[in-house]
Amino acid sequence: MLTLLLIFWPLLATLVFFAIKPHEAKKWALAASLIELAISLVLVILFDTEDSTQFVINHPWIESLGIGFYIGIDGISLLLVLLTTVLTPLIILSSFKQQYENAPSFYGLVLFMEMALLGVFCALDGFLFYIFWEMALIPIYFICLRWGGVNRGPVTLKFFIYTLAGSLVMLIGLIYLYFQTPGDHTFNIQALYAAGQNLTVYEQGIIFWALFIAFAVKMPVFPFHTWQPDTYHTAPTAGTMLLSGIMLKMGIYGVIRWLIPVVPDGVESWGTTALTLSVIGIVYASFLAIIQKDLKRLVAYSSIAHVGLIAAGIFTLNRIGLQGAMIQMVSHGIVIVGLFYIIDIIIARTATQEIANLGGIRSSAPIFNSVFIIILLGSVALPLTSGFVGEFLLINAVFQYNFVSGAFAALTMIFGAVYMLRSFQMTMLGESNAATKSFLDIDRQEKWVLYPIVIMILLIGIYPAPLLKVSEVAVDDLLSIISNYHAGIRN
Amino acid sequence: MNSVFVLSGLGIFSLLAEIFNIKRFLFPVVILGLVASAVLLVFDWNEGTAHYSNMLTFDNYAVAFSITLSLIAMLWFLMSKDYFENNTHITDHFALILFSLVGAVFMVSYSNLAMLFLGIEVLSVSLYILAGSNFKNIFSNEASFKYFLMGSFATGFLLFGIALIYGVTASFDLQVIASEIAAGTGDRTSWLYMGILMLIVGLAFKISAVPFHFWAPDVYEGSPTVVTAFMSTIVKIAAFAGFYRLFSTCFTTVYNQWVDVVQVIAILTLLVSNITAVYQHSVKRMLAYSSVAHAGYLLISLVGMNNISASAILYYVIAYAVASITAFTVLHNVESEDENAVVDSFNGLARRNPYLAFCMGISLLSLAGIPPLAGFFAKYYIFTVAFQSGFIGLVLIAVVTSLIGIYYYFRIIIAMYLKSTEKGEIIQVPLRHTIILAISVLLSVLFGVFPDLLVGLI
Amino acid sequence: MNDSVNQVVQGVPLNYYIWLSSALFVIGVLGVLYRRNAIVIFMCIELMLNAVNLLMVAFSGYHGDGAGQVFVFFIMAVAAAEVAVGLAILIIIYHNTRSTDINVLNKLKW
Amino acid sequence: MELIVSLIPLAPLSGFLLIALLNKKLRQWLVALMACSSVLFSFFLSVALFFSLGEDQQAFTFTGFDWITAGNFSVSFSLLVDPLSILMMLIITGVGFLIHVYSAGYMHGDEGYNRFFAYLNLFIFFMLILVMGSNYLLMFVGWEGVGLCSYLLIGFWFKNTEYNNAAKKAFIMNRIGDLGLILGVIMIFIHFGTLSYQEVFAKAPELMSGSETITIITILLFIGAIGKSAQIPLYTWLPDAMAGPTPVSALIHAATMVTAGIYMIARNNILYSLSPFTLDLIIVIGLATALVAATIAVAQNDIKKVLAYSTVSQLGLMFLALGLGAYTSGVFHMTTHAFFKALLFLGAGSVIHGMGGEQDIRNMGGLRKYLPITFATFLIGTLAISGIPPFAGFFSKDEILATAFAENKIVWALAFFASLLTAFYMFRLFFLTFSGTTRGKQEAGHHIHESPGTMTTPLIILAVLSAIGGFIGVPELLGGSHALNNFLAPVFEQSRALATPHLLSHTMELILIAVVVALTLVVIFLAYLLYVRSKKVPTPEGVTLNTFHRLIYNKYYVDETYEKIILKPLNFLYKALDALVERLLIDRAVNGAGKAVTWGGKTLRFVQTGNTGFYIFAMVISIIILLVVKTFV
Amino acid sequence: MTLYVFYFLSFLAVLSALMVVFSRNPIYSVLYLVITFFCVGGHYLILSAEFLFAVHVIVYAGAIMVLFLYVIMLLNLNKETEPQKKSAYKFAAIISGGLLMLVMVAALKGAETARLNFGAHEEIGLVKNLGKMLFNEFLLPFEIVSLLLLAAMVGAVMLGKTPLKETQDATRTNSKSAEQNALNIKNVKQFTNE
Repeated sequence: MLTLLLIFWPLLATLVFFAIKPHEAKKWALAASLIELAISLVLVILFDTEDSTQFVINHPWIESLGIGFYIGIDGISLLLVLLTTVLTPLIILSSFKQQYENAPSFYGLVLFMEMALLGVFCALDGFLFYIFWEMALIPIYFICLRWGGVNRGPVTLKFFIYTLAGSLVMLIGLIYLYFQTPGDHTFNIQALYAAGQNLTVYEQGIIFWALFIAFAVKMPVFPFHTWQPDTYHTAPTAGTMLLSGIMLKMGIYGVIRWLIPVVPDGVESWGTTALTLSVIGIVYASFLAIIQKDLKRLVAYSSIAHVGLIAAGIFTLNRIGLQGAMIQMVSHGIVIVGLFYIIDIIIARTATQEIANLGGIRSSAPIFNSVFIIILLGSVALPLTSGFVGEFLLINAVFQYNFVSGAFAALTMIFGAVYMLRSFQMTMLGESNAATKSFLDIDRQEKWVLYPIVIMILLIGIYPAPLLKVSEVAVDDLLSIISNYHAGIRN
Repeated sequence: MNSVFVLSGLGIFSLLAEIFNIKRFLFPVVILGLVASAVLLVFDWNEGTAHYSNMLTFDNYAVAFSITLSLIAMLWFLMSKDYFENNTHITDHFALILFSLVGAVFMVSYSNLAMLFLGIEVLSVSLYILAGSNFKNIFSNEASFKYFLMGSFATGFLLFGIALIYGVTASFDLQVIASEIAAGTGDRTSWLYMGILMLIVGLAFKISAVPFHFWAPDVYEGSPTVVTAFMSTIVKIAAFAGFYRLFSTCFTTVYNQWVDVVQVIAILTLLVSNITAVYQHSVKRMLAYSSVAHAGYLLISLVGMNNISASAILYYVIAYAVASITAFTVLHNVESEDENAVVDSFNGLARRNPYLAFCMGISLLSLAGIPPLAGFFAKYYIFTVAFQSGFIGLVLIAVVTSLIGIYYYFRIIIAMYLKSTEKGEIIQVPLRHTIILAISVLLSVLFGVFPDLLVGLI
Repeated sequence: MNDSVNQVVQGVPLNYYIWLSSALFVIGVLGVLYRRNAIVIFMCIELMLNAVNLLMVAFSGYHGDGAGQVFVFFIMAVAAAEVAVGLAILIIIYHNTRSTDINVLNKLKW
Repeated sequence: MELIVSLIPLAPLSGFLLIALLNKKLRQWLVALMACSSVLFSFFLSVALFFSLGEDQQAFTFTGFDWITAGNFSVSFSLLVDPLSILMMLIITGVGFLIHVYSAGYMHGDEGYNRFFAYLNLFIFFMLILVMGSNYLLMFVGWEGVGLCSYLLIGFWFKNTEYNNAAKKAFIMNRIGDLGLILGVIMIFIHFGTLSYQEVFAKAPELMSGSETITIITILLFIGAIGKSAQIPLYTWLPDAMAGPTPVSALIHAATMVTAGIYMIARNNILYSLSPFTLDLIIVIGLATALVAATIAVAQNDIKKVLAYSTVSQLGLMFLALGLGAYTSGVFHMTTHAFFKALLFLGAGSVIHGMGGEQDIRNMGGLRKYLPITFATFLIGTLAISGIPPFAGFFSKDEILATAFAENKIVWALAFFASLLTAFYMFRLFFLTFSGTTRGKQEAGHHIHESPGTMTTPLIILAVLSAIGGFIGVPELLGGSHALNNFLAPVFEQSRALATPHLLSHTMELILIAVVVALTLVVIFLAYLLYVRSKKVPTPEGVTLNTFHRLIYNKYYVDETYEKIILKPLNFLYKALDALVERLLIDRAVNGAGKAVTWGGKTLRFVQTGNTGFYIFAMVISIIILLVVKTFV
Repeated sequence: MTLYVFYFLSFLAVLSALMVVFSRNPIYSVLYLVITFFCVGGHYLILSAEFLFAVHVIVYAGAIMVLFLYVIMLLNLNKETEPQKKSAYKFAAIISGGLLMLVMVAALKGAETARLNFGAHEEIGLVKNLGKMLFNEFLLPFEIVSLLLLAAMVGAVMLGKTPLKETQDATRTNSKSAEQNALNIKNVKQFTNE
């Protein structure tokens, strides 16, 4: 029941927006998202870290087609649910400065998005998963289309069609699996696992790609990323945060929950390829990030690099790698939201996002500077920040998987430092210029966004054990599924 | 069955209304009558009785589609009332619409080729005139002329096909034909195949499938918007339901003979219509291509004919019709400002009238097949049908084309939500339309979220 | 068919009728393609319908079943109705365009 | 006990947190007080720890909490107390405290005063974590942390782009090293299944000596050391790092951080003893660095740059020692070096302070009468570094040379040459600075003044230490009982068991000492002749120099070379990727699809000609095709 | 003997059908079409569908053709006003027509032995039998036809009585009355059937 409330509370909350005055919308949205956060915290309290899937609801939905409303939460889901519910209030709060025209629909869309994302993370029925997956796309599309920046029409359309193309391929894959299920077919996740594992290696390879492309586009992994920098660039900051902070986790989550257990042999035969792509993406994206002239684009590419590392870590199918991926997902979400908010503040204050036109902000905004540094350190994975824990585990796993890939993946340490420090120096340090001379330090409302982020970054960096504990059982289950499968094959 | 009498009666009544000069009661009576016919149909549920020496059979298939037709027609009337009000021929129009509706009901419930033929003709003859009902407008004339000319040409093929089938089986009764064919047709087999091909041609024309679709874009564009709406909903449903009814009843035993032909037609329809629609300026024309495209999706379910395809078709046509009604209602309102609306006429609609824009957005999303709207599940259902029968390649093509579809549907969304316009004033929407839009949008969402309401009915 | 066997000599092969009506049908189609005058095209469509009628009657004779001939009634009625409507439309168009040339009616395109 | 151990790093941390959080509200003197006292506090604790360690010198671990646990990977936040770490703690906190005190005066009136002390405390904290951590990952934490602090402090005056670039360079070059280190750590985990020192060292001997694994591991770790301790090829950041305030140079870039590499290798002595190849590599690199840096130092005119290069060169010597397997000597030299190099830097700082920011020795001279205390202390430091008995540097350096001689004569010769160069450029520096008459602008002469007490006291204390500091390691030969050696014995016993050091006869050692000292004195005299007698002054900018001189004056053009062979190609690569792959390949492919569809739409719509005749024609044709296909195919 | 009749009628029908297509003057086309219809009617006779023959002649030759003639004369179309397609089109039309013919004949092969034995089923063509069938089995379609005709009439009337722009009244009334007549005739026919 609680899961149901968790998923659909934001939707209920959106009803409020038909009633209220536009200028009150933001407060209501914030309140709603905080309540959501409270709900998720209740979940966390009730969650039993020793048990696998909990808070299960399995109710027939489209019986004649074997589609059920089947949701539940295990450690992996819980972490992402928590990430979503924590970040959404921050994102909403971060948009308080913006005077969006037609604010109610804006915040309504944000909450709708939250609903869809939570649904994705909780769904245990293939069809349901797909529905939520697509539903997440609509609000973000409209957010970008309606409140985005220059040239948003074509950019957002490209984003929409491109991602949808990926997910339609996934849909075909799912339907294929659906028809492999015995008896009158069903989309139940366990049934799909069984169906996928019964396929021949060749079929599994095909299914692997059908599903993987959808996730790869969403993340995005190296050759599928072309939509992302433009979209991040044109989207309004709140939209960018939603996209980068939470939405791309959908892709990673998909790989963990809907790809690896479904086609173990597919992963066996193609995982290395995917891993290589991800590693290439790390280096490639870092390189491109170094020469970006625009702050948002720079962060966009950096995000590709980080996500590449996460993906690579997952495909090692190594307990360390998966745990690292989980913690890194959380960390990446927090850090990148922080970075984008920093950028948003800079843009709002100086009306420019060209790195070249900035500089010398530090001298007039010390607190802002310190916050920026900490978030930046989180991004370059300095020890005792959240970034380090995940990145170390991931590099460790990839290194175990393959020496060379590991070495290349680890390059992110260096290049990450290069582009991050470069951007930091060019924006914050040096003599202040016309644009940045009268740069006000952050005010209370901005502190309310940034301080929690900073605290979370440090906290997770210093004491990540609880988070790791949460996802432990789920990860073990996942790996045991695979090992059982291979054991079964051998016998 | 009784609903047929009700509908015909309504037609006659509207003619008499002219004479006895009770026009003002006409509209409410018609609405009530349509509701009544829907209700009466409900009583036929699970009866499956054959009427008039097995001319009509109101099995569940027929009932479901007839109810759909009646209700859609009701929405249509609500939508297009104002168009007829400023028109001297209101009664005639009503009569023709109702007659064609009767024809449509026959097309979904016939169990004898004669009834199919007459149903088509009743439907068409009325529509030839309605298409041209805007006499002054040369485009309207042209539309009706093209429709008539090509329509009767296609009828020729249809009849030739019927004749050949008759020659093979010595009967027009579907059951007899089916059993005859099942029993084997000996040395007359070549006639049978020829006849099936001719029937495919004639019916493909009616559902405007490529390469027999040429009339559709021109006629849709030229006809008055409300008539276009009627064509793209009622006619489409009836024609396809008839098509499917014929082939699923009679020609299942020779499935392999015609399936590849239909498959080719389906593929052509999907590709050509979707791609051509991308670069249309006139919204009506674009919707015309989109309706052609939807015919293509429906054909997929005909190709992969199996136990669930009927209900897939039912679901699809309902989802499609509801969305189309929404779209045409909005279009109708937009046109009240500038005739022959192009995509740019929608610029800034989100600011000028958010409600219209919202409804249009929903309907377009539904047409494009985005979850959780009905359009998505309809497509999904069709895909499953094809999958079950193993037409995966066809599904892939359909997926690609539906992506292309998004491209042109979203042109309007972008226009509404992104483009700015100098026209500041809010469009006035009559209450009737507000209600229709509300209903149809709700239906789109409802059926999308709870497909079980329709799935597995038949 | 027994009695048909002993009367074989004086019967006409059914194929002849099929060919004949096909011929007429095709000629109708040909006319539709060949001419530009709308009225003549209507006539050619009537020709096509007649071909169908002939085929129907032939078959009904062959099967010794009246349904075919009944069907022909319907076809005739429909043909008449169509012609009436069609010509009415044509006249409207003639009044608007002063022509019955189908090539004049190409405003709706692309 | 736990309390003490945990408090040692926590004290500076709390200092940092207090200063950082209350930044605005605190007065400068209060900040200075808090910072210094926190470090002093942990110094006392370290001393206490030193004595409490007792005779048996049992290593002792304090386990905090589990830090990262994932699958079979588990690292806890635990601190290790053994002689080596205690020694390091003492150095860090002790020297660190003195430099804190010094900074209180030096940084006086700087707008970033509070910030400065916050960073210093943070640095002390990370440095302590580095040396106290009981596992590799914790060491890595400190390792990166000090890197961060050095970044922050080098770029302390953030308005100056030069400094910022220097800071960035330092951080990134360190990161390159860190990459090696972390990979090494991961390999250790892969092969030992744990990251805690004791367990690794316990398992280490199982590995065959010189096996591939151990070699790779040690090399990777050594790469980390190269980065952090500024060895060839990653040393160029250290001279640039002089951009930071002088106390920073003294603390981070002379006394403590740069010696982290030494500590790390000493800590892993067992692993290194197991891989001879790596040891040879260390010897080569150490020696090369020592020579190169020394030669460069000879021709530098910036007082701090000279000291920087000398630091690099000294570090080279230490690595040489480690490479020779004489871990104690390396650590010993590190200790003494910490004293006298800190002293020298602080002296330089006081000079700069007195000269009002002037750093070019060509504009100095004759400062002894203005800055007597600085003069005296600086002299001691110079003697110490040149290895004149009985000053600290003598003992440590001699030990290294002796070992080198025992191992390999050529190595010894080169190392000896390097130390001679050291003596030469140090005294060059000394004479140019203090003797003779004041060069440079006249009005500069008036307000040259001795530094305040806060700065001179640390100088004096350090001078004393550099004078007597060597006595912790007096070899038996000179009637001492190498205290340090015994003290550190437990740490190195494993490796000592492996490597049997060649021992020299006492006479041989004595001869060596004599030769070394004598030649050193000669070199000093040479410097005297050059720069005091015939008041030679380095040529000012712009004057063409002879080839070799130009070469060393321009530091062998190393930076320029890096620029050419690494940075330029990389930049080209970025641009190429952006232009070719991103724009041309990927974007083009995706947008191309869309364009194709649009084109199709544009074209196909012309099929709809609007001509009924054509439509019917098309229908008939397609019917014909249908029939043909159905009937004949 | 009937075979020769068949040949004769078929030849004439095809010939006149072709003339319908190829004769330039619409009037001629109509007249040739009438001939064709009569030939078809002749076929009805030899197929012993006498009643159908009668209806055929009356409806087609009587009503529809008259209607055509009315319209043609009303719009006074003739050879001069007759639009001609480009010869290329014509050629293509002939080619495709020929192709269609070929394909259909080829596709409709089979049942060579099947022969129409005249006189076997004379009785089914009689009014009595057809009437029975029409009012028992095909009652509903029959009624629907009336609905159809009603729709057509309404439509035609609606189109006819629309106020037109610059045309002279005479033509309009004429055309209208023409349609009226046509419709009346057909209605009469249908009622006579009952």
